[in-house]
Amino acid sequence: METKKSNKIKVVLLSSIAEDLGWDEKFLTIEGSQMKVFSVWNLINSNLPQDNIIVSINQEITDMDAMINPDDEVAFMPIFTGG
Amino acid sequence: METKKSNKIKVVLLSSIAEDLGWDEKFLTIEGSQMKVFSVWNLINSNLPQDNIIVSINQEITDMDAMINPDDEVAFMPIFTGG
Amino acid sequence: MRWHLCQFLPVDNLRIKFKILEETFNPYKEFELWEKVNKNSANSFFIGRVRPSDQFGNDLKKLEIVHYKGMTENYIKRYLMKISEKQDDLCIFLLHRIGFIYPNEPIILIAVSANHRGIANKYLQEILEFTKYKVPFWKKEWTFKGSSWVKKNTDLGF
Amino acid sequence: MRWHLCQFLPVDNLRIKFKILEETFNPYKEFELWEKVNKNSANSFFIGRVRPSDQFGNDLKKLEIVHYKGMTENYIKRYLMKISEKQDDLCIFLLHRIGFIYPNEPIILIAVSANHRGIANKYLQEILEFTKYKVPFWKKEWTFKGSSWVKKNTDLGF
Repeated sequence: METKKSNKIKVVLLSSIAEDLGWDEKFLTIEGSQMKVFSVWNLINSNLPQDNIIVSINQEITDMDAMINPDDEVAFMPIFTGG
Repeated sequence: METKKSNKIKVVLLSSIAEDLGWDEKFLTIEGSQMKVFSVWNLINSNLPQDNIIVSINQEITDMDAMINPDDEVAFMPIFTGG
Repeated sequence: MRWHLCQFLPVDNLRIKFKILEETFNPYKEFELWEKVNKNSANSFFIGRVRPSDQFGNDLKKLEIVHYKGMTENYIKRYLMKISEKQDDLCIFLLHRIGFIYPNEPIILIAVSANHRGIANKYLQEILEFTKYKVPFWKKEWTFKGSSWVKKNTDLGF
Repeated sequence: MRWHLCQFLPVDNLRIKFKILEETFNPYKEFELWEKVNKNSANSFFIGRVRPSDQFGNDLKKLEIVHYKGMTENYIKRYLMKISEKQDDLCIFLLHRIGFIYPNEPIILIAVSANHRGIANKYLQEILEFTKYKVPFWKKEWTFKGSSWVKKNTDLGF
């Protein structure tokens, strides 16, 4: 009766972060039902400093301690540098 | 050898003052070589209140105590009301 | 009442320009022509238009603006030159109507360009306040019933 | 890199409008079209253009602006709606470029109209600062030698 729940999240990188890591979109399988943003960052990060990184879940700004659920979109971006 | 000196001044009224007194430009003959702006105002004024009147001699703002010389242009105007 | 011809007074160079006009104008055409020779990274503009009602809330038929020929021009010219000495990347364009102006027609256009947005916006506002309070211009409102001189300036709206 | 289509997003009604564009535009035509349906007595405008040099003083070949599709639009939309609830006589038009933009081409256009000049100028400046600091936009400068991401915002110029 239940639709099988996805255990994937979408990870989006923007601007210099996408360029530094060499990709801008990836789907990751998460263990369990939730995961901290910080753990995703550790998982994908090569060796970028964590300071001044803006984080969003489903396009709303949040922080590294927030929890990600399956099907969420999490994004990592540098500070905005305007128009 | 000397050109005869004029003993006339030009009086200019602007905006509501011109409308209230019914004229906007007049030449007046002055007694002696100088005259106070205030005396000109008394000379021409019917019964307008003196407050908030801006005065200029030769198109530079001054006050009622300034002296007018022959050939000067003296003007009386209400406060500026912009564009 | 004294009537004046359309005037175009470039001051010194291309950086400062102002006109006192007796006819209506298209502000966008004026901006575009001006910016062709004054392209800067920050460009601020203002257009003031005649309100549809007078100071008492009646329907306005037309607005009349009177200036003191000679003095008005000199005051504007001196002020704009003073500003442009303070700030050397500024280009300024000021256009002001006199005579009869109908509801919605433009009364004033100001354009200021600079290398930085803060500078362009700051001087645009200064010039606008200057034209409201420090320049010999007077306003008369004509309704369908009569006319009356405006006694004080419109406020900023706060 | 993600590429996005030209977007036109009227928010709710005629009073707020913004576009994110991938092609260059004529700001004066945009202003004129917009003001046809948004005539107010006080109209403030801003045009930001690409500077001819990069942050290090080298000749600039082009500027690249990237946004986060969806999030950028939502942030702008929410912000403009919040402003227009505070101030009920405001009409706002914001146009922002993304993609490659060449020296002197317009990046941003802002138009704000209101019943009073103070209000129009105030919100124009607020919206301009908002787009500089609070909206997901990133800038990369391309010179003839290479490219680099801009690390911080341009200042006001004071």
